[in-house]
Amino acid sequence: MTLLSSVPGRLSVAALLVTLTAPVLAQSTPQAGGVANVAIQPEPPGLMLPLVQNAPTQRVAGNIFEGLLRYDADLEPMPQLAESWKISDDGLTYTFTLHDDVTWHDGEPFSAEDVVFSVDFMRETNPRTRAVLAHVDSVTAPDDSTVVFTLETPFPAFIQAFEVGTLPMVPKHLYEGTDYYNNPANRHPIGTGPFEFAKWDRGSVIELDKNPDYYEAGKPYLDKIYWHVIPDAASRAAAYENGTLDIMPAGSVENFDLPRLSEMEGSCLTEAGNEYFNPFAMLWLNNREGPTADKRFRQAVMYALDRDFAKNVLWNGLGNVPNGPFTASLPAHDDSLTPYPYDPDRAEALLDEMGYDGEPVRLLPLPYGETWTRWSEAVRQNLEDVGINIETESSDVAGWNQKISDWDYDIAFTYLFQYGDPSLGIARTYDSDNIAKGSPWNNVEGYENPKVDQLFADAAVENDVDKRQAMYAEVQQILHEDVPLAWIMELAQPTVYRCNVHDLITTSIGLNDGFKNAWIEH
Amino acid sequence: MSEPLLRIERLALSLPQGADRLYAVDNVSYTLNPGEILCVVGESGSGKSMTANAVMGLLPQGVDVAQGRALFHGQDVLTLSEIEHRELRGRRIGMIFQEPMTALNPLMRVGEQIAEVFEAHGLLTPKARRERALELLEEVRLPDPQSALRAYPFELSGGQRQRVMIAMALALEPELLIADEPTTALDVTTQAQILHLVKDLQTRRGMAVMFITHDFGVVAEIADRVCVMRMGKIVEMGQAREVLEQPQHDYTRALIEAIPGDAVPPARAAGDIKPLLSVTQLDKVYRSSGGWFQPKREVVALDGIEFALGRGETLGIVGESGSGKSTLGRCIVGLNTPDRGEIRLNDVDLRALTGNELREHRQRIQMVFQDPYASLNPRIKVGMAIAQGPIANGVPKAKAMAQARELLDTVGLDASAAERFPHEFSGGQRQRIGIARALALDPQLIVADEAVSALDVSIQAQVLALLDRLKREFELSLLFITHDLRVAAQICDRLIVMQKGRIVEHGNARQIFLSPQHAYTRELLEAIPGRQNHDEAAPATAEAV
Amino acid sequence: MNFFKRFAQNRGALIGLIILALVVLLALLAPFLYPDSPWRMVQRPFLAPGEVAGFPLGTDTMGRDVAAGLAHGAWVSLLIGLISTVVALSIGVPLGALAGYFGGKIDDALMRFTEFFQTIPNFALAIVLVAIMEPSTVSIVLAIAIVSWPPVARLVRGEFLSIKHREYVEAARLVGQTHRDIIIKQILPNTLSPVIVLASLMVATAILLESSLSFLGLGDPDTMSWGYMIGAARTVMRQAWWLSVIPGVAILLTVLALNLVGEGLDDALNPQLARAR
Amino acid sequence: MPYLSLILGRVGKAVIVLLAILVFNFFLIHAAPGDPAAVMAGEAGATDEQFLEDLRERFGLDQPLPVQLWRYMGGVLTLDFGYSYRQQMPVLDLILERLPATLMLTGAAFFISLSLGILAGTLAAMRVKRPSGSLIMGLSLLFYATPLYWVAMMAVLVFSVVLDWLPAYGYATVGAGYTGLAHAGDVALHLILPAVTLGLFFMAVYTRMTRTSMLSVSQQDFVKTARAKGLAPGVIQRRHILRNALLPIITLAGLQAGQMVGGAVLTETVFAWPGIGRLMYEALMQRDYNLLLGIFFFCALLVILFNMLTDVIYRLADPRIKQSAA
Repeated sequence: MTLLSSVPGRLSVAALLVTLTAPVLAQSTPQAGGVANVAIQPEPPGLMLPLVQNAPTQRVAGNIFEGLLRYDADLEPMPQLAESWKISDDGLTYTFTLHDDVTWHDGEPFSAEDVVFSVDFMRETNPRTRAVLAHVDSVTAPDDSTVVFTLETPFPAFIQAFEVGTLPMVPKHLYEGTDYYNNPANRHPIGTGPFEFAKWDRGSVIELDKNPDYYEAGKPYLDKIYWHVIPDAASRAAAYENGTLDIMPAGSVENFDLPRLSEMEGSCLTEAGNEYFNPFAMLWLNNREGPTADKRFRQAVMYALDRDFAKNVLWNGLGNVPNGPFTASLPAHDDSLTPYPYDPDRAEALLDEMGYDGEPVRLLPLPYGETWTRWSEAVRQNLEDVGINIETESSDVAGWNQKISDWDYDIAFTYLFQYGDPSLGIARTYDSDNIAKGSPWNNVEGYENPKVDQLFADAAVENDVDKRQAMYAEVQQILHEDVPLAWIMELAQPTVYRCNVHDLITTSIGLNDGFKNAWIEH
Repeated sequence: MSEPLLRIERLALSLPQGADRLYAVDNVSYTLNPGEILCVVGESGSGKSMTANAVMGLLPQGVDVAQGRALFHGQDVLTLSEIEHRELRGRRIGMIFQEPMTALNPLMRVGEQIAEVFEAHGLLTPKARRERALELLEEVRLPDPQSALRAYPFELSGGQRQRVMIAMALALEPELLIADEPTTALDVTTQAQILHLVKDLQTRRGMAVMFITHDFGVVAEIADRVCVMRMGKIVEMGQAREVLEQPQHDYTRALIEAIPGDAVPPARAAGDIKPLLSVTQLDKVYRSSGGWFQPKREVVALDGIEFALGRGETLGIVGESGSGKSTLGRCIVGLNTPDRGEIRLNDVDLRALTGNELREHRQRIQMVFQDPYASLNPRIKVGMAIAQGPIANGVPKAKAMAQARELLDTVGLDASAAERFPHEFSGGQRQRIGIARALALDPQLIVADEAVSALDVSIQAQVLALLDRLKREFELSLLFITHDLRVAAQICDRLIVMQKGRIVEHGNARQIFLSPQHAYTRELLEAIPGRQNHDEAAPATAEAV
Repeated sequence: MNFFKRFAQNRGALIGLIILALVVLLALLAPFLYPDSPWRMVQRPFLAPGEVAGFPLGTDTMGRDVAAGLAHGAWVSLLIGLISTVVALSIGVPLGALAGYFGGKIDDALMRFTEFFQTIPNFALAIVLVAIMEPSTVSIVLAIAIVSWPPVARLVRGEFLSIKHREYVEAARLVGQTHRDIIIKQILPNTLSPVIVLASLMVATAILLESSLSFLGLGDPDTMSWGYMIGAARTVMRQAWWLSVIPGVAILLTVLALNLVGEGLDDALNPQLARAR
Repeated sequence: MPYLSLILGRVGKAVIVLLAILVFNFFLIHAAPGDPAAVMAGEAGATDEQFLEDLRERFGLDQPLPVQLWRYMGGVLTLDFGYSYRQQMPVLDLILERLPATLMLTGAAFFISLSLGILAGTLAAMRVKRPSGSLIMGLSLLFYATPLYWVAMMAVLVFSVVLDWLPAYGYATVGAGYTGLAHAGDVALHLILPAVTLGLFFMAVYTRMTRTSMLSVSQQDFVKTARAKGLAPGVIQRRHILRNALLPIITLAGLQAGQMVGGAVLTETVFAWPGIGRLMYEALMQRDYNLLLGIFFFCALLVILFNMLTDVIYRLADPRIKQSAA
């Protein structure tokens, strides 16, 4: 098999990226006015971000709702609704001072009581926030502009938990004492953000208006944002080409179309705004039964995968082939690990050694669009090339969720967010306490290693950076050897947009933090 | 007589390739004078309609003029352009067709269809057209012409529709009326009325009529001159009376003889009448039920039918369409179920039987059907078609097939016919096969439902003769259902006349012909075309229609 | 022989038959022409047709040989078309036959049942069925069959209704043939010609339906079909037009051929309709 | 009042069919793997036991199936189609919001396909052995055989991207703020591509059917009668042949009009038309049971309504029907 892993067409994109990956710095003074036309795919089911957590909702509603903090590209906290914050030396008390003169879109003042209510609200409705808040002993509002979180144990990652998706602010005056899910405000969400909900023609367009009373003077710059719902990728691309759309967030452009669209005149591409979530594509390998229960088989899978091919052909050279269980953007990442090379012979040798007899192995692709389908075809081909007998099972999102949650798979695609800290994004995947049916996001592969459990638990509450780093390095080495699952790619989240849109992405969650700073050069 | 209105000169019309002969019409010449009725007579496939179609410019696709001329007022109409021809059609030559059921547009009101004739030639105002249409309907003596004007064709009876057709054809007072078998599909009494109407109109308007028919009875009724065609050629032509009385050509003679013209059945020996079948108090009502809220409609098909049939006897059941005669036949063979009454065969009540017993008795009654084309499964070989009855009743296949070959021989076909498919046979031959099939189960009674109606007259006679012979040979009883009194006269010992589900007269066939008791029977007899010419004994009252 | 002569007289039908024969040939020869899996990534992606020798139709987004995909896809598309039609016939023909033959309550019940399936929009039902059974060749075939049998049932019922009163059927009843024999031996063979014509069109429709499902991502992930090829190529239509055009033309030609053959069959089986009486 | 009783009868039957469809669909949908709770949990990016239980309780999924069915049917009988928790809206509102777009699209496509199809079929029938007739039939065969989505993709490419004559997607120009006539014009412009694309296939169907039907009607006796009257060919074609030939097309068109509503998924997807087909597909993918059932219900209802309408039209077109009971 002769496979050329780099393609001329793609190389130029890679070259282009070098100049574009850094967040575009404001070269001139922002201009007010203008309208942003943005693609949104798929259509969000609702915009009440505190209740609906899927990706398109986060993307649109990040303009309406706000969290206490934002995070820069290095995941350092920045002020948002909290003007300043203080962490006690023992790491147990977090004190936030809120911004003055913040009002909800309906004119009611925003206060510390709202923050306390929001914490309770999110604890009740959102499992991820619930997990993060597990370490919190109490939340109090000593005065209108001060909120104090008291923790039971030190939890250094806690400061990463105040972005808009994890802890959005919920208007207490509208939700207190109501049935959250049937609250009429869900259909006209009220937040504190730079843009207000205006109108939603379901199936067509979501319209957001500038919040004229926004507390940061002069912002936002844009008058309006239109989120266009166009289900077909080719149609979306056509809409960008003919100038109807200005901004194509990650996921709205098929990877194969990226070079073409980004090379259009006046078109820019950035990978920024990916640092916080940093989606990490993996193959769940069922550690419980079948050939995948054998470590040698799992290692063989790692050797069999041509990850560079996938990166170059399927992802246009964007993203990163990981060397182990931690993504490279995490401070705790161990650079010394050697990645598994593409080595079909080693893979075959390992399979021979374990005595793999051609037992069929099911492969469950991720039903998230063309690229993922193609990827599963490539993976199938890679695995078949080393003699693994693959049967692809197809399913839609619901079926995929069900199968993963019920552990009814042999090899399955997934990707997981990192949330800026190993204790939030990574530990959940390997910790044996986290083995439970019913969730596609926990230790689904069924990996059990007390040593790993212990290291993750200790590192999470370790305030000392160096000690923590050492623990994480050890974990990475153990996992690298055990291969509980196959790490296939750190995904890029490329945004394609017109170059006259400036300051589009200024934080580590990218467009999800809204268009507060964005402005259009006329 | 001056210049002929229409002169056909050495006309030949070619058939498309693959037809059974080269020319539909071959070297045909005749003339039609003004005010004259010319009957063109022939059996199916004789090409009798083709000349008329050529004159009208309505030849079917694939049929073309090969030679000759057709001079209408001295002008060759075969060379006219489509537009010129259109001017001729309807205006100077009118035409009526055989099937009144299909010859009118089902979606247009009668009045509109008549008015269309004027419209086609750009005559009159819409209002005047309507008025003319009404007058025409009155002229063709349609009952209630006012409402007929607004009626759709399906709301009229066959005879009424044919009157509408005539009204349409006469709308522009053409000099020539071409009538293509206009009475063939009609009941006999209706036929008489229509013939009368045509004759009457022809006399009053002094137009020429080309009347195409297969029936010499009709010729006798209406023709001034007659032209007999066979296989595309004219075999004989002359004054009607001369041809009828002294046919020169054998074929003409055969045609005239084949018509049971002598419409009085011969006296038959009253054989040994042991009853085979007896029917008592048979009732049958057809109900259309259309669901929960649908109004029900009822049609009485049989109303207190009672009669008996002896062994070896031939009983004719005569009636017009809707008389219930077919329903009666179907009830007796078991294809329909009567609502009430008894049907006893050999003194066993068939209606009380079930299962195998019923099957056994049912086999004793077999049926010969009307349509020789529909009564044989096109995908089953003839031998099998005959043998499948015995096979279904447990006879080994080889034996049944051997018997089938014998039966084919019996009905006058070659035994090798068993290996062929029905489409390889002519209508008459198929009817013979149908008879063989009925005989295969060794029945005691054969119900023949219009068994010869679809056949040409010459074939009719042969099949009737065959039935008669077989009846004797196999000691069969025959229940002969027909609308055609002439046919009934030929074969039946006794007759039942039915009207609207009731038996109106019942008796010896000869008796009924000679002295009908019921008014309806008389009406039927009088309506037989050409009867008065041959049977001086019957009162000539056809004019009274 | 008459039948073939009549069929051959229709030039379109003959062309259709030739195209169809070529497609079948391609499908049959696929394992020999391209013994490797059509999924195999064998060259650079996005090779235009003829750009590199040995890849007359180029390569797709992942460097797989389009020609190999086309050949193997012919097999799958034809098979799905054929089998789903056979399944649909095996549902529709008996139901229609029973309804038409027995009439009355049985007819009523069976026709309600048929109407019921016609009341749910076809394509929607097919999508739901495939989604529920999860995409696989079996589920796709079943779904297509389930949505396409009602017209068969209606056609067969109509034919039975008209034929059951033919005199030869009544004659068969009179000589004591059983209902089963009458249905199978007397009536069914005479309903075949319209059913065959319909079936040839159904194969065509099934191929289109399969490709539509594939387009929505509801294809069998393990089989290379034409519909899959178009679906997979739709996002790269602008970069590599041939990836959607080649299988598109293949579907078009096959469906066209099936239609032409269907028309030819119609003419040949119903000569009285084809020609003026 | 035979009409009234007829209508009552049809309505009665329709209600039974609708209820049967509801039950059938209910079990069909619940047979699918996964449930809305799983989907929402999956999308939330995290989940735990409590979250799933909350969701299932809200969706009523914690009840046994028959109880769920009973509750649902009870709701439907009072015209309550339930609540889409996922979309946070009552199902009825969601459907009514999207239905007009679909009706407009399918209505336009239906009109285009029917009128052009009949026109083309008539022309083809009149020029049966001539090249122009063959050309029409060839084209219609081509439209018939081309996959719909392929046509759609090509249409977008040619008319929107390359030529830039027509909008590529959507229902109206976003943010244009048109009102009144300008809005109607804008919508009409957006409608052209999807309607024509969707209509092409059906146009081909009607073309072929019209031609066949006209050719067979032209063999009938009354056509010969009309010619014998001396009527001009055009009048014969129009008044006698076409009118009779349209009868079977009415039946077919009625059947297809209903089917179109739920069958426009592909067109709606490619052209981002905010219709009910897309909503259905999304509801299916998200296991939004109430919504999906509601859409199916409305689709079936439309099919039934169209069938009734067809009956009425057929009755008007064919006087014979009034007499013989349907």
